[in-house]
Amino acid sequence: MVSVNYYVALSAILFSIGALGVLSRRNTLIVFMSIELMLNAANLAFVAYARTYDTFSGQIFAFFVIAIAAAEVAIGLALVVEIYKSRNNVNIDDVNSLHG
Amino acid sequence: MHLSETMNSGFYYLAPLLVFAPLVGLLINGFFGKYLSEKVVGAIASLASGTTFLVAVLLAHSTALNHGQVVQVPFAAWIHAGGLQLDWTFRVDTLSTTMMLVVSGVGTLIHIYAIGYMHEDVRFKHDEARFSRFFVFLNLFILSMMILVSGDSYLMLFVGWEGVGLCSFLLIGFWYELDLLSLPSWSNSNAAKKAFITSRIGDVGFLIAMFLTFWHFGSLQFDAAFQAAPSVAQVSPGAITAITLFMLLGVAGKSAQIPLYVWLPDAMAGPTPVSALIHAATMVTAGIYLIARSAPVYSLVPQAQYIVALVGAATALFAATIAVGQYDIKKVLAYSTISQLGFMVAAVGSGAFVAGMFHLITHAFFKALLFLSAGSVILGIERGHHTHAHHAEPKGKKKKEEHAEVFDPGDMRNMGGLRKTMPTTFWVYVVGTLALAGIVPFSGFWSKDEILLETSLHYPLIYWLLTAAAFFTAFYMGRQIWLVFFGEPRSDAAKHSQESPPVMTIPLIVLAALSLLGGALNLPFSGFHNLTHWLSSTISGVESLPFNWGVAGMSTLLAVLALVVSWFLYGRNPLKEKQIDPLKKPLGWAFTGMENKWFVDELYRAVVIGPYERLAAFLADAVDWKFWHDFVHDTLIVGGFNGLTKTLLDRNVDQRGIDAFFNSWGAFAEWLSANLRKAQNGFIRTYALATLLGVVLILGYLILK
Amino acid sequence: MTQPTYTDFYTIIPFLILIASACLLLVAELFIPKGRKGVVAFLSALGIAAALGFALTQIGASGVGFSGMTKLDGFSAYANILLLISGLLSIALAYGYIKRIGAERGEYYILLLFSLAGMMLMAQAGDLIVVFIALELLSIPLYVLSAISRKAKAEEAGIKYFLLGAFASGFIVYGTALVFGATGTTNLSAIVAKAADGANLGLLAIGAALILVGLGYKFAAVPFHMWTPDVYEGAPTSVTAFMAAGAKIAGLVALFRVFVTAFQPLAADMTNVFWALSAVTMIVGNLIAVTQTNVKRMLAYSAIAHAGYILMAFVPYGNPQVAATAIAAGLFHLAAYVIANFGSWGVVIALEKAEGKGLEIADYAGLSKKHPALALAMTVFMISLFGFPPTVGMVGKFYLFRSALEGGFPGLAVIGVIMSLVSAFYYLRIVVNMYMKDGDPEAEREPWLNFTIGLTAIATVVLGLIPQYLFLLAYNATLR
Amino acid sequence: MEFLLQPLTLVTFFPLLGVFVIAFINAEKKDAIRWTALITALATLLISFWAFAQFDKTNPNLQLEAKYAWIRVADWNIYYYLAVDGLSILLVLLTTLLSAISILSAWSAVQERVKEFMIFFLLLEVGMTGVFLAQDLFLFYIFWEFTLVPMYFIIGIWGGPRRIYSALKFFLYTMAGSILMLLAIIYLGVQAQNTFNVPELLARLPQLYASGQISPTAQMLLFVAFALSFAIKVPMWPLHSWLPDAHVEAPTAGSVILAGVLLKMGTYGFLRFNIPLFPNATIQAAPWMALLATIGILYGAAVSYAQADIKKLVAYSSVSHLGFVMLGLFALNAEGVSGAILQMVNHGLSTGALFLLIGMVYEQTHTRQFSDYGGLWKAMPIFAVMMLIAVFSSMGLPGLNGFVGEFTILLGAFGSKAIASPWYAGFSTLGVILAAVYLLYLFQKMFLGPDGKVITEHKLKDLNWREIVTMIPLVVFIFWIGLYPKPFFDILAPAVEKLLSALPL
Repeated sequence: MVSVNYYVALSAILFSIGALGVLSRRNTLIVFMSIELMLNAANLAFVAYARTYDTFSGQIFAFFVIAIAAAEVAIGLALVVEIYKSRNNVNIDDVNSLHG
Repeated sequence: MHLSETMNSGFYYLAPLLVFAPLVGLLINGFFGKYLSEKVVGAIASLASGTTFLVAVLLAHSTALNHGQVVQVPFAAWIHAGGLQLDWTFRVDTLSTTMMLVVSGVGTLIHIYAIGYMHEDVRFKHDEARFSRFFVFLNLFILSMMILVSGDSYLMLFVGWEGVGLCSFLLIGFWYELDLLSLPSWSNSNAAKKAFITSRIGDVGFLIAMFLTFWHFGSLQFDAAFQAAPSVAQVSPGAITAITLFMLLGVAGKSAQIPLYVWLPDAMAGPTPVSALIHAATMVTAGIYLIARSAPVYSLVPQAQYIVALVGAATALFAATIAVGQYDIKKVLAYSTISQLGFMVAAVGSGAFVAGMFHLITHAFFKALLFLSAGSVILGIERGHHTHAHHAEPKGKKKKEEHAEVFDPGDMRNMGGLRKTMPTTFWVYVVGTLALAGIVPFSGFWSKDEILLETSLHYPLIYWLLTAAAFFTAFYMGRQIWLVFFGEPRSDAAKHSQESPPVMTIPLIVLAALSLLGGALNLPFSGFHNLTHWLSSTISGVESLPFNWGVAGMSTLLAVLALVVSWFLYGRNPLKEKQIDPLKKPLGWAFTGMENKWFVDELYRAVVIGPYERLAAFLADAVDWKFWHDFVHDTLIVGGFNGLTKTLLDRNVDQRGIDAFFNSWGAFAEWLSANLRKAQNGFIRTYALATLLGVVLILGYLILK
Repeated sequence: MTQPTYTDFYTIIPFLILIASACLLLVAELFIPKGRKGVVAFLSALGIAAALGFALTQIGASGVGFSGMTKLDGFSAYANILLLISGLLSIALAYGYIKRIGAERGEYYILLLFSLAGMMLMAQAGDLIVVFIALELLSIPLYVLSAISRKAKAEEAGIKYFLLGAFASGFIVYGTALVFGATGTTNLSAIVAKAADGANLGLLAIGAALILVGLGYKFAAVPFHMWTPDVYEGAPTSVTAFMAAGAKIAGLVALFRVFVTAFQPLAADMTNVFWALSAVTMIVGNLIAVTQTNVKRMLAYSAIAHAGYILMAFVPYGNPQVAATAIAAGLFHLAAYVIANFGSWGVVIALEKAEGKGLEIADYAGLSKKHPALALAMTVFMISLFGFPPTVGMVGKFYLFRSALEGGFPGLAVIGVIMSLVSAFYYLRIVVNMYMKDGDPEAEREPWLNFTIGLTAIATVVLGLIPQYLFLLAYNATLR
Repeated sequence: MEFLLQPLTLVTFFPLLGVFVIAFINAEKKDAIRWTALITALATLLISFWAFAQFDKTNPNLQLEAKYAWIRVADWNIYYYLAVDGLSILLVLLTTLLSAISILSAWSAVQERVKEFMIFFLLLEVGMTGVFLAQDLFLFYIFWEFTLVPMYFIIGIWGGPRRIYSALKFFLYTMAGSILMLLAIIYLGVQAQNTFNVPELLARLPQLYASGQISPTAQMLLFVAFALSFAIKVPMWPLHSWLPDAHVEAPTAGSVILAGVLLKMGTYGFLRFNIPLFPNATIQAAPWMALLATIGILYGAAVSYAQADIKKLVAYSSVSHLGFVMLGLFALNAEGVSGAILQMVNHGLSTGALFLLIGMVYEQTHTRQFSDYGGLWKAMPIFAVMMLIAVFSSMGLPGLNGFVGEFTILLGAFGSKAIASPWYAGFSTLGVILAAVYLLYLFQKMFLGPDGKVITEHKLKDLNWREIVTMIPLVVFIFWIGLYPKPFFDILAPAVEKLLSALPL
């Protein structure tokens, strides 16, 4: 059986990739995806730990996360569409009229 | 206590009237003076002062009946704080009643004189509304002086002490908008200020002396303090020396001794009755009274006494030399006053308390006489100037800019020959001069002789200094007589001068009589030592010396010699108009020094006043405003703060700023920011970066701790 | 697993009422004609009032519901009451304002109800799962609300808030995963038990830290605060007011709940973290606020600073002797902050004109002459936020400093007082403009708005003079 | 709830009634507002007399207590606790008196926004009275800070050209000091088993000091924290930088209250809190405080002299005068402390009078530069006499109030065991000269000498009846305290003795 540590390490790497993705990508959609990646990294960790502890709660959490992520995406895409309608692009660096 | 019995047997219960009579007078004149005629105002004020004199007489009478016993008349509670328990209590003893009599007696005469003097003075100076104010101040002065002499504690004495200082200030600055002394603007008000501040320097000495007295003797009440003094002297003689010397500083301030005498000549800016009353007869002698009062303390420290005597003697000689070189009639008298005060201080310093007091009394008579006569002279000149100028220039004597030269009615060089136009004044002036010069049998002779005699027994140096001063005294008085009354008039004003009205001349005559006969108070022949006997119940251990022909002969000889010399110089060939003083040539630079008061004022200005003004300006402008206010507050605190917030804000907004911020976080952050820069990051990502940075820091701490 | 009983539901009755009203209104809203959407506001308010009524009855009650998923105790009661009052005030502020800016939609109030429900659930969470769900329930409607006026700035605010919020959610989720990994449970009470029983404390600490990051984002602690000024500025002001109060309460009460209940064993380390967080938050918030010229941004930074102050009380949470007072102080000051917050945003709304004019501090010049009551109220709020007598803000700060000192953190308290001093600059700047400069400001006069401003102003002063009952409530609200 | 009707509560909060009434008067009806404010202030003054009538002069303890458990939750004990003793009763009377006088002085000087002015003024009175009466540190702090707010507005709205800067500076300086005091208060309360009640603290602290729970260092730090707050208020050198700004810019009534009462709050704080609460630290600090006081006396006097602005001169003179008060306080003997308390009152009267008078002439001339003045005596004789009294009172002329205070202070400090050196008092005595220097300069430049610009350019009127009435109470007290201070000392004496007997000297 593969040690849980490998899963956790993988999830940590995925999480980091996601986090750095948020920092480095300019396309709003890709930023979304990076965030999804972070959430899914967490899910991976949850599932892995759930197996270690032999409980369901980890998996349940993962389901909740998936469901909520979907809701978030729905809202997020709506916002992106609004932004696109008004600015004709989805570059988050252009969303900077508010500052200071 | 025996007090109540004694009080019943005399007029002691009247003691508070000493203060309240002038108070009533000044209140009436202060509030209603402008509705009253000049005569009424003057009468009220004189009446107030006269009442005081009457009370003083009654008190003296009671004291005499009680064989000089000290009586304290409590009036009201005063300061009760911790160990300091002082009350308003009047002290009636021989010393204080002596002073009361002198002050209120001379004071009343001067009040009467001033009715006449001020009547004209306010008209010459074009402000008749000020007449009543003058008498308010004059009554206030009598009031303060009475507190001074009747106080039963150092502190009460000090109240009067400063109170007379206030009156002095107000009266010197009476013609505050004019410049009666010299040309510079503000000179009268400057003189007033100078008088007050200089005395205040002395007052600091007095205050410190009082602190020392309180903490060493346990009380500021005279009896309690004197009782404690001998035992303290055993334990800490230094403290007593310090008390006496600090007190001397106070005396120097009030009685115009070296080094604080400089205010008195300037004080002549006040109306002449003021000069007579305050700056000759009474206030300035307060210092002598103080030392006489503190005799039990001074007697404990001979070294300090010697210093006192030395200061007095030095002042006597120094001021006398200056008097020789003065042209203003009042200034001569002012320096003469300083000199005579020096005599008194030297006397009380030498332990000759009675001699000092004696001279104080006679001096009050003849110096008041001289000043009032001088005032009469000045008014006479003013009258002459007025009648003369009335035809020449119809209006505006005061408007300086219209006159190239202001006429100075007090300048002796403008006088001459006045004995013809002002005979009464002339004769009383002569009496005063002879008394001051110390010619037998005028009062000054007896008192001065007693001082010289006492000092000759103890301190030869002091004796010689005083003798020299006595010579100069006679000389400058002779010079004055010749310059003012003899020769030909040196100005139109002098030519048209007129004698003063009786309201002025009668007090002069009274004073002249006193100057002539005042010596009878304490003739140095056995059976006649009246004053000594009288004061001995207050000042213990005073001795009455027999007459000494040697000392008396010496001083008389010198005085006569001086008068003769002055005649040679000024009487034989009277001064002409615009002629230089004949002394100038033979004395050279010395006379220049005398003329210019030995440059002491200039010295003080250079050494004390100037530096203080510069220091104050430096502290105010550079230290307080530029440093504390502008630099520390505005620049450092406010500016630094603004800079900090701006920087923080910039970094929040400005991308390069935030990069720079990260740069300082080490290699990792550098790498991070470099990559971020490469990626052309925008704001949202900056925010995310910040979040991540927080995460990294927190996790870093938790992991690496 | 047992079937849920009435007791389970009782614990979250106010929450349920809100959800139910929201769902009903969602349907009912369809039948309300455009232009009369104000009715929805009243209905929502009615729902909140009902919930508030129940919440008030729950003072003193305690219980655990759904196998420890939800909790009812004094703490949750306090938070619920505070949140529900915030909800009412938010509706009162929004009622006229969103009409004015042309954003009047029925959804506005419904979203607000949902968000409010989420906030309340945060306070009642007994399990990290509930924390996460509640967090999202409160956040997602807020993302929408931020952008609801569909103006460029509002959209920008919405997307910023959303992206960064989701980013932060990621941390919470991952942190929860690690906590789960360390202890095998997500139940708060169980975590403590496991932690004492040989769990991987290092992992637990990292998990806790990540959760802190997520929550810190919600209540705007530095350095997770950067969205705050932009979103506060861009969002419609009524939303900002709601967000500034509700999200901050929710984030902080969740923090209190989670850390005091679950992460007590980590207190030694976390205390230092909180120390630094509190200090940095106070410093940065106050310093940057000084140079703001826009009132909304200034208030945003002020809100950040206040998160720092409240965190200060929380620093000694691990010290059992102090924890109770510490949390009480935090809760008390939250109330103080919320009241002044609504009042001040109310004044901002009153002065805000179409097209975002009237939001500069300079626009407040001369207010005291034109609208003395408004200026006076704003002064009261500024003074309260500043922590000056005779307002409730002063009492609150006093408690906060006391807790920091009692917990043994004088250094932090000193930073706190110094930063209070700094805050005088920007709070007083508004006062200076209102009273000491001349200008011609115009203010909207809407009855509900005026009512809100007046009510909060009076409450600010009255609670400052008679803080006894509020403090009793806060004190009983502590987690024990 | 009976505490609401007790005299001290009424004294403190009665002005609120006036505020309430004024709030409902139309802002245009200026005279109605003025009269309401004046009547309120006078009524408060009467109430304070009524309270004073019930005050037992022989009792050294706190009296007329109005006590109510204000905040009582678990380990919190905060009292609404007002009480008065010999240390504070005079200051309360001074406050109510000066408030009424200031309102009268603002009659014609304040024409803009009269309603707000009077409201702020009455609020200020509430705060000031409260400061002198509060016996619970928390309550004290509330009043202490609260006074800043109305004063801030009074300077900021009705002040001179740099009013906003000055108001902010005033606010921040005072605040900067008091925040540290806040921390010290809390620390003290927490250490002393959660009480902020001063008598209780005094009962518990000795034990805490003895047991070492509050170490000597901690005691010193607490002392410093309190002292900093009070020293800024006093202001002691070198923390005085806010004072000239605030004074110069404040309207007349504001200056009067600022000098007359607000500064006293600082010295009163030392007296009421620093000395009894931290006895050992007090004794340790006494020479240092004396040093600062001495520097302040001389520095303030020197700086005053070099001012070109009349008001600024008087402002700096406060630095000097309050140096005397501080010197007296830290003499820690009956003479010094009694003198210092009396001098607080004296300074309020004489500097208050100076500011009032300057304000009166400023109303006509609109200049405060010495160079514009000169020869005013002739044009305004009554004014001149009033100014003369004020100037000499300030200078400490015997027979007027200033002397009694200064003398006892210097006397006390000279022989003080705590200061342990006569040099401080000795040098401070030089301040007497310097005071004469700058005050006579003031008098001379305004009233003496040739006619100044203000006379040639304005048609100056002498004081009117209202202005004379404003001045009369001050003049009466100036003479009364100067000539017959015994009643005042009698009020102080028992409380001062009690205060000092607790010190380990």
